Amino acid sequence: MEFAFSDEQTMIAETAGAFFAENATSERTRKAMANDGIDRALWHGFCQELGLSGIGLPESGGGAGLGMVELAVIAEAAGAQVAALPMLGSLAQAAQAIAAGGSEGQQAEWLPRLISGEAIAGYFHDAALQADGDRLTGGSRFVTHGTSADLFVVTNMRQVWVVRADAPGVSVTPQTSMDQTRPLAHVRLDNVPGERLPDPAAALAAAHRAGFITAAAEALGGAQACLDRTVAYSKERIQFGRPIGSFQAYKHRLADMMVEIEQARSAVYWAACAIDEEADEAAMAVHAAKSFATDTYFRCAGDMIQLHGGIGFTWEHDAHLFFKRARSLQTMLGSGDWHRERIAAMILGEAA
Amino acid sequence: MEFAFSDEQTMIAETAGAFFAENATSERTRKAMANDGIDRALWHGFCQELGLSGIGLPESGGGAGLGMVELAVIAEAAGAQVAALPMLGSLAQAAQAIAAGGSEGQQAEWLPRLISGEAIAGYFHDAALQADGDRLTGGSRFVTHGTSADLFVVTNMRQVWVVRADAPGVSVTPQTSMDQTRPLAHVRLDNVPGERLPDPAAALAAAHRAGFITAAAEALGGAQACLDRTVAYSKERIQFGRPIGSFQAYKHRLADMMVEIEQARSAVYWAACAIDEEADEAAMAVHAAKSFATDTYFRCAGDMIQLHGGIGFTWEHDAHLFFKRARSLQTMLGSGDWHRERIAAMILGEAA
Amino acid sequence: MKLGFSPQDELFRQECADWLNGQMAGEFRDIKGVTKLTGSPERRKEWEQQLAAHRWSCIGWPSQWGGREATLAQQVIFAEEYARAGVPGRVNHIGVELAGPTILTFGTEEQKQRFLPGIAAGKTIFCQGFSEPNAGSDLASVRTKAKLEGDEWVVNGQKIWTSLAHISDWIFVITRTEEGSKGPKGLTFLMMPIDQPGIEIRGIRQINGDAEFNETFFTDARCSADSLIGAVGDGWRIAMGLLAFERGVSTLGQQMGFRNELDEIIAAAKANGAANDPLIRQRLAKAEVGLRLMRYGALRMLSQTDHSRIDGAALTYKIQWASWRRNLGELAMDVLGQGGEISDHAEYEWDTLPNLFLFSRSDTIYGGTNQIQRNLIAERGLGLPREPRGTA
Amino acid sequence: MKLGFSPQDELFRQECADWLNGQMAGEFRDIKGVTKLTGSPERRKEWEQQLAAHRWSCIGWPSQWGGREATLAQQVIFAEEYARAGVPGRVNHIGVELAGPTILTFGTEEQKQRFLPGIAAGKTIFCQGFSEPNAGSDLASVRTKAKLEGDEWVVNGQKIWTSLAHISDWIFVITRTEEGSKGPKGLTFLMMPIDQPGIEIRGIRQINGDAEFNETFFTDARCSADSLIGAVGDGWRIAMGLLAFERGVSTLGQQMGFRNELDEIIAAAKANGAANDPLIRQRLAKAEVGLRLMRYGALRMLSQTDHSRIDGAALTYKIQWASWRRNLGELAMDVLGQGGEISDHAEYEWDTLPNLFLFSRSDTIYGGTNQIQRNLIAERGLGLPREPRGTA
Repeated sequence: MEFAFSDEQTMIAETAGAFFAENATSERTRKAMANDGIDRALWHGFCQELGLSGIGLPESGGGAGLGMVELAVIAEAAGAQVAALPMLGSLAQAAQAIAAGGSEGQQAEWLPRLISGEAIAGYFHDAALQADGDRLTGGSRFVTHGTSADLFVVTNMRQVWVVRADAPGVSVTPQTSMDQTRPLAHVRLDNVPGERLPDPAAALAAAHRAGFITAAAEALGGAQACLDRTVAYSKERIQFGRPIGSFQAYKHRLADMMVEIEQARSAVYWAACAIDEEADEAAMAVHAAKSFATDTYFRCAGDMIQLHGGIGFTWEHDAHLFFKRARSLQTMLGSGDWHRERIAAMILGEAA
Repeated sequence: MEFAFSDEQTMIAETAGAFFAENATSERTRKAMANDGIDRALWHGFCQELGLSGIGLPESGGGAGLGMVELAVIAEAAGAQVAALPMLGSLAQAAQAIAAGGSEGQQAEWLPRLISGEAIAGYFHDAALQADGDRLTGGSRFVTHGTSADLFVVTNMRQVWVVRADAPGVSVTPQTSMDQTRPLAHVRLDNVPGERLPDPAAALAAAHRAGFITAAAEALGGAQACLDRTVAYSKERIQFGRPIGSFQAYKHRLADMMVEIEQARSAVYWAACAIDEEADEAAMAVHAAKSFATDTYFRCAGDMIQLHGGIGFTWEHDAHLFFKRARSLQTMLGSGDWHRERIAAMILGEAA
Repeated sequence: MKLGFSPQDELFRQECADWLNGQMAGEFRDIKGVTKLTGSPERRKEWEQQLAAHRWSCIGWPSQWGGREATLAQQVIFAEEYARAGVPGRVNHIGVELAGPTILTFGTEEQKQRFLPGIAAGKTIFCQGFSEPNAGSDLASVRTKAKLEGDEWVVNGQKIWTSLAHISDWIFVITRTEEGSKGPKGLTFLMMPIDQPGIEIRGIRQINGDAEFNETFFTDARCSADSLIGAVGDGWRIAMGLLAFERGVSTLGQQMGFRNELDEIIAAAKANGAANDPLIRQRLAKAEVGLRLMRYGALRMLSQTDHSRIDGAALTYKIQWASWRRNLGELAMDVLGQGGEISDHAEYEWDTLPNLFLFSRSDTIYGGTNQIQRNLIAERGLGLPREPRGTA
Repeated sequence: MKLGFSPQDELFRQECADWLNGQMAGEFRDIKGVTKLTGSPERRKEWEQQLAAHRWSCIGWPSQWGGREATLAQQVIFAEEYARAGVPGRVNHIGVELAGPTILTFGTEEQKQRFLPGIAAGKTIFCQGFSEPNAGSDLASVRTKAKLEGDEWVVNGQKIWTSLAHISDWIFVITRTEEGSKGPKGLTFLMMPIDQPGIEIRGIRQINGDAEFNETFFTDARCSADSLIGAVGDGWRIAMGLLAFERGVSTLGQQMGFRNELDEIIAAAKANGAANDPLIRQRLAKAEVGLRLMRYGALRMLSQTDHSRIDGAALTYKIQWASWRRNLGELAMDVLGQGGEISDHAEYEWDTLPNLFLFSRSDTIYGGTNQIQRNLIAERGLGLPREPRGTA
């Protein structure tokens, strides 16, 4: 029992932190926002130069092994810079699903390309998806980075398929999205051939847990960045002849942010660690992490705007990037209320 | 349209305020707490010397006429001192029910005695009450000032009866109650003769609306007292070489209390006025007033303890009297969630 | 205490509603339901003039200046019917509600004649130059300078958050006229024409993609010597007087806009089933109650005999509505679900509810942040010690 | 990063559980489940001695002084099993968790020999004399005076909130030993025997009707000259060191008490149907999550290599648990409904959940109010400017 980073984990955190701080600059992110929400050079650097994209994926598929803790470390660093990357959909959801539930052939075909960043995958579920054999009709309005995807991992929550984006009957419409760093696309499938994964239960479990962990860890990184940037601003900004950080009400609000963030940190690494150790409480922990960390992020991003005053709600300032990312993380993959309802059912001993 | 006190209303407020401030002292209230939760001298003064007990009750029954606004004014003043009086059960609930739904004979028999304070009534509902003709079997654990009652007004939410406390089959057990200024009794009826009120719908409506208004107004007065006393303390108490009221976080918390209290004030008088004017929105307003004002009171009483520091949670200090009264007001007559659910049904246009 | 309206008032309500609905069904139907302050500016200037042509532009003003000397009840009614009819907000809000009353109260006869007819007629659109980049919440640290040169004031400096400056004709500005003065002393309140070479306006794009606010730069900008309200050095007093007008009847009109927003949320919740969620129901009820309490709070303020008196309760109004509306924005998004994060527009533009969510983050900041409001409430409303100014 | 326990640890867990459950089913079954700190004081002193007799009294201490030099994991396990078995809280908590470690860290060899065996044996019960009536949250403004007279310290003044002083044997006190000194300078940390004519203890009745806290009056109270820890004038440093021990393993035991409280609420909600209310379900889930995060937060703190380092995260712990528990009290009452406001006892005494509701109002106050905690977090954790002291 040792709830602290190992040396290797610390090293990964430092590497990823430095990489994103240096490269995922506001200027580059804004450029990506004006296009498809992906900073290609960043994605290339992340996947190929640093090779961080394979973390949490099996070495047999070209991954780096390791687990959810290391994945969380990376997502936290990316989130701190609101990096414009398809990490969530392509790696945490699609690649995890294929790695856990795909055949050897499917893994060999897709994992190396997803890990190298050469291919990008979208992931979506459509509970009303019609499957005529493996020909699929349905779709989703909420496919992150969907316009950039080469393939989609699609599920009706019972089966899971891989669908090629260039297959006939696939149409992808970009949508004006509140969070432009991870735009949503409307993907429609009209009698499109899908390739079924042999172990859908494993695929879904892997995509869910890695999705929750990635969202939660990104939120943690984002929330901490909101606090750090606001603290820095509060020491510089003078109002009424004093640094605003000397006003007690301001200080206390920053303190409250920190109290929440430290809990979010415990939540994220508890959940990641519990998954890696296959502990029973992992089932509860992922719901706790997703809901707590994203709520914390939203609160901290809102506070960041408030505590910056007028400049905080301008387009020019980065606060709105955090704020919109926080909102989208809260909503996607189940609302906080939904996750807490799952937890309530567990502690009340009700059948899941 | 003029949403301010008339001269007469101002006069009543001043009279009642002065009366309670002078007489409903902490010392006297604590004495009453050690007995049945009624300061008899205060009750006598209130009913007989000031004659405030008839307000909101018809002149034909010995009341003073006037309406819910004036009743609220008085309840607010009593609440500000956590006065130990059976006003809620005996006047706002029982007497209102008899006045609105009783026969002329019942009114003549009971109202003058209730208004003079000579008799005290308890009020309770028991949805499972068994009525064999007018012989009643059932009870309630939550009868305010029940041990002091000479009669009970009892309802199963369809019919309403008057039951004499000395009738055979009535048993009343005092209970150790969190709020000792308005202790609860367990009243049991075992085949007890009741006297039915001829217009139960009118009786219930009157008891409910006056009960909600009284609870809300009491809460308003209590909340304001919590703020006033804490502001006074904050100007005297020195910590770290400064009056604690000079600390911005402390100031802001007091400001937040005031923001809530001013809304509670609007709620109470909106509801009271809407009832008096028989406005359609009265139906919503009473739920808003009861839930908002009692939530405000609880929050302010909690803040009062917190902002007094250590002394705030001692028995010796009055803060706990406010706190316990606030809690009991929140719970009785329907929780805040229950009242808000009624409001939701109204605004969503669902059948009541 | 009396909440109901008299039969005459109800007749007046009918008159307002008829006229406004007629306009919104007729000549001005193209602007019905526009909620963004920046939408259709030219048509909305025409609408200001249409209001004026029918003497609905400033009904609370004296008749001499184009008003109707409307009673409080009538002003309440007009504000309510205005919003109920789906009429967009007044682009000359600042002229009618702030500049006009300030000139009426503090201006000279000559100034009244010079400014009031244009404001009343909807031809002089005003904006407000109070905040500065380094004095967001701190009006007393204004640095924009004005100097009397001959028969003109010459102004240099910068204002920020000048809402609608880009479509306005005049701006009132707080300037520092006494060299070396500090804090609230040495300030002067000037009215300046915007269309001049010395004034440059740059839009500030906001979180919602829109640009209602501006930066306004003054470089040897000029106005005539008699454009000051009150005396030289009187600026702080005039500004404080003006801010008190913000808590006037216009708050009720603002609330009717909120009513429309909440109604849209309720409709969305019924349509998509969110109304069945007990958690959403609680929040809808809280929002409804909060809105009602704002209305009755405003009526309590306005029912005070002396309307100019800033009493404690009135101090609580800004933080109340701002916090309420910020929460409303969050509720709106939770009702809409993930679909609320998608816009049907090709550009980064948002319909009413998502826009409410984004824009409302500024409500708790502009016009005095929630933090400043709490200071005011504690210090002026509760008599607690003032925050010390620093010397940095 | 590793959360699981090793097989050896699990064996140790079994050993702890077996012994504790055996005690609670056997000789000490009469105190099983007592949650109030003031309940059955004599029996609980005997329980302290029973723990000591089986070397469970201070397992984290060096073996030389009666401990087991238990690893972090073992201490975590013992704390968890202790609470799980329904064993009441330690009446010598202050001795074992605060006084002992302080003496171990800052005391002389002679002092260790004088005090540690008694504490370890459960025979020397300690209480803490820090707060004063006029210095509730402001330790630096202590006024209680101590003067060396011959070979004795003579102490005059008053302490307050001395939890369990009425059943304690010793008290450690922060005193002002330098005449005219101010703030953290000139303070000295003394250990004093309570049973002497110069010390008078008066219980303070609390909101829940109970009296855990006391006022302690010192009138020429005495202790030997060698009863100071550290040097004269070193009191502030020692006190700060002591407070850091508060964030030790004992927090995990405290949390297991919280676990029992939450479990009782969950059981009540299932029994009375409150568990079907979606609003209650959300709050139960939040409480559960909050408790888990406290546990993992504590494990993060304890897993730092240098346990004495007060890092930022550790600063957040007090406000976190105190606020959580206050909310838990409100949840408990909302689950119980109006019935929670009635006690089965004839006197003003409350069962676990209503008592939790009442007593938890003090959690956010004693040991540093939430306001003080936020100052500490902002100033020490985030490096923001310190609140200025006044001169009043």
